Amino acid sequence: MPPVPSFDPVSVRAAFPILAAGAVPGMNGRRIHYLDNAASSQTPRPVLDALIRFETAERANVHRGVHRLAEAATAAFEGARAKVARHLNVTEQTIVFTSGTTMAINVVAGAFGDTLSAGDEIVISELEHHGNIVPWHLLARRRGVVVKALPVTAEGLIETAALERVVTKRCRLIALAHVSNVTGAVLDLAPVRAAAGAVGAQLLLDGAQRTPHGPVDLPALGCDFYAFSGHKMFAPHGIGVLWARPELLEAMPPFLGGGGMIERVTLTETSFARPPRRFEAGTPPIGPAIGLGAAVDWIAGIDWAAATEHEKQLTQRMLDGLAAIKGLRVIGPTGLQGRIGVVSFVLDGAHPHDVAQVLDAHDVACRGGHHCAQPLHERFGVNGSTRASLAPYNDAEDVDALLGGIADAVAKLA
Amino acid sequence: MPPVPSFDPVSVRAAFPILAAGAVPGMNGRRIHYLDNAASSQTPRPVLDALIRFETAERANVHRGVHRLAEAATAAFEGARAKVARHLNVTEQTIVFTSGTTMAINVVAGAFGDTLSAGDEIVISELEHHGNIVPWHLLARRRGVVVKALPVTAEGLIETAALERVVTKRCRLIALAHVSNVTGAVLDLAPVRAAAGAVGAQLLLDGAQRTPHGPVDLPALGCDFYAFSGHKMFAPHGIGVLWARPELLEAMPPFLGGGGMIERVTLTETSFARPPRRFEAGTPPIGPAIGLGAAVDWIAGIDWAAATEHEKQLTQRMLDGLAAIKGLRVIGPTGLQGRIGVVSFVLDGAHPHDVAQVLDAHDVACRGGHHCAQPLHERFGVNGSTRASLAPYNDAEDVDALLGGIADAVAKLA
Amino acid sequence: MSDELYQKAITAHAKAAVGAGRLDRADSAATIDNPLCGDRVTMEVKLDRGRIAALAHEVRGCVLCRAAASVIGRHAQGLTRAEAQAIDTALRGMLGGGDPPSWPDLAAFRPVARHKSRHECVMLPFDALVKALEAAGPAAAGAGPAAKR
Amino acid sequence: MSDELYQKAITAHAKAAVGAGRLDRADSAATIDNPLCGDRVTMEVKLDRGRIAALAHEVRGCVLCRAAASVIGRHAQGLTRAEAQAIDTALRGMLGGGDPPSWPDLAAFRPVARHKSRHECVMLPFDALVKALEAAGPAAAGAGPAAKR
Ligand SMILES: Cc1ncc(COP(=O)(O)O)c(C=O)c1O
Ligand SMILES: Cc1ncc(COP(=O)(O)O)c(C=O)c1O
Repeated sequence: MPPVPSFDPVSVRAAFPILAAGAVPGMNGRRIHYLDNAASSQTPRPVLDALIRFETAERANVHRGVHRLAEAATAAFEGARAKVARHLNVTEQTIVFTSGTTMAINVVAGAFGDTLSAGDEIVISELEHHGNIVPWHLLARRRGVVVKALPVTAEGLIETAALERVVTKRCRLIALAHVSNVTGAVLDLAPVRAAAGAVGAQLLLDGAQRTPHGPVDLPALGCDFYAFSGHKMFAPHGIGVLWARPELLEAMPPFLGGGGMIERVTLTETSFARPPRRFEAGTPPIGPAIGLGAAVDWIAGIDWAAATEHEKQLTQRMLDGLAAIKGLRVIGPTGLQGRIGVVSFVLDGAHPHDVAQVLDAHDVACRGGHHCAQPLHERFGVNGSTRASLAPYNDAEDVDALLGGIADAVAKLA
Repeated sequence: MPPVPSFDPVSVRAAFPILAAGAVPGMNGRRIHYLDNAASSQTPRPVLDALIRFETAERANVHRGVHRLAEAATAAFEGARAKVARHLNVTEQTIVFTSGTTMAINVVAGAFGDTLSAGDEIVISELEHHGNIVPWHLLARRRGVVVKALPVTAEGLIETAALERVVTKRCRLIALAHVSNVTGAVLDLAPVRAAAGAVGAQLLLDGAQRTPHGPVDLPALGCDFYAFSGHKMFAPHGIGVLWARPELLEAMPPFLGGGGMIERVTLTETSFARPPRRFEAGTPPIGPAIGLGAAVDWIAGIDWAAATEHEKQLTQRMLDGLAAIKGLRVIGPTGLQGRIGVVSFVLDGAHPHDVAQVLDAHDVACRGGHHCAQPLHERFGVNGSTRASLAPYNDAEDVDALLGGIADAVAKLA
Repeated sequence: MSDELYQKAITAHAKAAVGAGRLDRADSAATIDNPLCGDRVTMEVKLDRGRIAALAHEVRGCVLCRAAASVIGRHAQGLTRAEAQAIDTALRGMLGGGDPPSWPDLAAFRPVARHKSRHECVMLPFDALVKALEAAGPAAAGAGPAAKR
Repeated sequence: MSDELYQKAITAHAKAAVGAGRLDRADSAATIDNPLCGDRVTMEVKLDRGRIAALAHEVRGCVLCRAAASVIGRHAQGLTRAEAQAIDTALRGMLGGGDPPSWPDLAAFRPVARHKSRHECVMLPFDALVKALEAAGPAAAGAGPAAKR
């Protein structure tokens, strides 16, 4: 049972071994200012403990085994599925474990995509992560479906006014980021849902950047598919989730083949298990899944009203500080409205990698580059940006270290 | 650097926390006799240490990041690739990290399969794991290729005499288990290689059951694709490897799309990175890969001549004990010739799950069922079998506990 | 430990195999597979005004599964669909840690509760029975008005 | 720590941008992308009997990349393909922990060795130069017999 929700950034940070002073080698006892959370978050002790417990007291392959370790491993693995389901307010049978967001979207492109015909349309947007672009390009090659993109406004928001024009009767799927990994902008869902409903298209949300910021009530979102990764939400790498409406899961053919997803195999044909198994071929990432279960428990133990307020304050501090720097431009929303604590910026005359490198010298971990969103950067006429992204363990010191580092970068580079 | 190879079963076992007396809850201080290694092996401390080090001192997403944690994570992740490459005597560029054997074979079915035409033939065998059957069935549905199977002899060996008949000019790929996960039989490679060579077919070996038993010299095998899983070779779950000849990797289109595998993405098209990246879409299973790197280091520290001799002695002890039990039949080779320490058997009138359950009461972990090899069990006219499989940490006590447990199962069930 | 699973009561039920075989002319039948282990149970029933008049089963399965089928063979006579469903639900409840159902023979399966991987072995025959009765349609819905629909 | 990366010498090279621009009529050219960061370098060369007579580069990249290109602009005059290849190899060696190549200006890049993710930033212009010289074919292979082939 998760504890009663509470929030205290200091004790939250204390749960993360890597954030302690001296944890990172070569830092001479200083602590790291980790602001690369949108790439991968850090991992709290309860997640590590669950991993270690699995490896040292419960380890076995899951399913089909009756000995005590197989029982324990299966209980822990299926228990993790149950935790994730509860966290999203859905049933266990609709939780498909994958290796990450990218794989989850590839499964949709392969399985749901298998039901599409040449000329059917898929609508994405200009701000998508490559993980929600390339699978559709590959599907377009394979099946002749057409991929269309919603434009992005100067403020970095998906131009929902364009929905009417872009979403036609041939549209079978709208696939959009719930939250942008570059701008932190949260999707304005209502018009998208309406547009999908109007033409009977399914709606896929890429939740990779949303799930690290608190529980998600999937039924309330009203989407058809939801994809996310464990490693961005305090869990190990190598685990992710595809959720889909039960009717869709039941109707879809499998994408990957192997053990565990079958009903019966002969030399000439295979019949398939029911969901979620049908979409989980081979031995699953058992330890990482158990880690994800522990991570959602940890998330459920946070008071997200307070954590969100904390994040907003830090975001404001960051935006204020950035606005004061000459030659710096924030990509995307510059206010607190409709965004989370992911902020990307470009600095006149300074390359994002150089900026990130100077920040590193200030013990600040930020990411510079295209963040797997080349079309969005092209939209803004830049090759890349520097991104700072927040998690509940960040504090004002982290933000101030960032701002101090940028001032130094301006002095050195611009 | 791995230490000088040595082998002492007692100190080997001491490296595995879960095998210590009292490690498994509810066992009142007794140790487990773990003989389910063919499903998943156990994990030694150096692998756990590498995992924990990553999570607590190096954790970040890999590639594209310049801050110190991204540098450390990338060095550890790419270092793991280098270790695996060295372990297999191949170059780093030919090591594709996947989530496991099943995914590795699905990647071949998707990528190499994309280059096949209707009527092209793929040859498997009757003893394959579902992970090397179902991907080909799915490919057959998608592209109209024909899947043919080599029969299995009464001794559980692939009938290489049938190669000439089954492998025709239309054959593009022969995909076989290097070692059977049911019988422990090692593939007789020479005639298979000759048959593939004669018609210009590629040769894929499913090495899932081979790699836990010592380093593999891939160039010496003379195959074109090789697939295996970390979790069966002392590494975490969620990581596996596809190796392929460089020319094949260069020629194949990608199977999965996402970040990391691209060269350039626009809204309308994607160009792809060179191998191995082209086949690694999205954030990879970083921690599990680092664990695999530590596992191959651990394996390299074992004196495999001695370990293999040890395994042979235990296998002989097991086979002798089983031969003495009335109504018990071993599936597959009953001698030491051309096999590893994986032994499956059926007990007249006793269901494999009941046998495994009684064994569990003797602290022996064995697997009962079809072991994801339904066609092979059908071949032998049974629904399932009970399987005992050895690792270097097993000893005579484990084997004797197994034999004692089987005697009890006979008394109770048969 | 799990030795108790194979206490005399259970193995005796499995050996007894009450009801094993096939019916000459069944009113309804159902087959259920357990895809995890390949086990399979077929249940056939003959009905008389919504109640089981005769029953036979074919089981390819473990001791637990065969014992459960035998218990059904012993007690199913006269059962309605609703009663069969109630037993099925109660048995699943017992495996989840609850009280045993009304048939005393089923208490022998209580130790299975601790072995989650074996729950389905016990449930398979019961689920097949319920499915067979459901497949019978209105004829099995009870002696009352439903039979007249 | 990595502050040393942006010591005066490096930023001065980047600002100097010796050789930045395009040639009127190049004998050979090559463009290399770093797919990881999207950076791109184009190198153009004019050759005279197998030696670089003129050179220009266009760089879309970071300070390290621009500084490296500028160092090339400063020293490449008269270089043969073999010499360019030797410098490229020696520079890669220095980043791997070895000694600096013969051009003293390149010692300023030594601190990059500790930052593996930045090695390609420095190498990109050198690799582009080698590629441009290779693309020139026999004309760039040296002043000797190769030029007559
Ligand atoms: C021979 C063989 N092939 C393939 C597999 C599939 O491996 P995984 O489930 O790790 O993908 C296994 C083990 O499960 C196996 O033993
Ligand atoms: C919005 C978004 N979508 C998809 C992905 C891909 O996730 P992964 O790399 O974990 O598969 C990411 C992160 O990398 C992301 O931020």
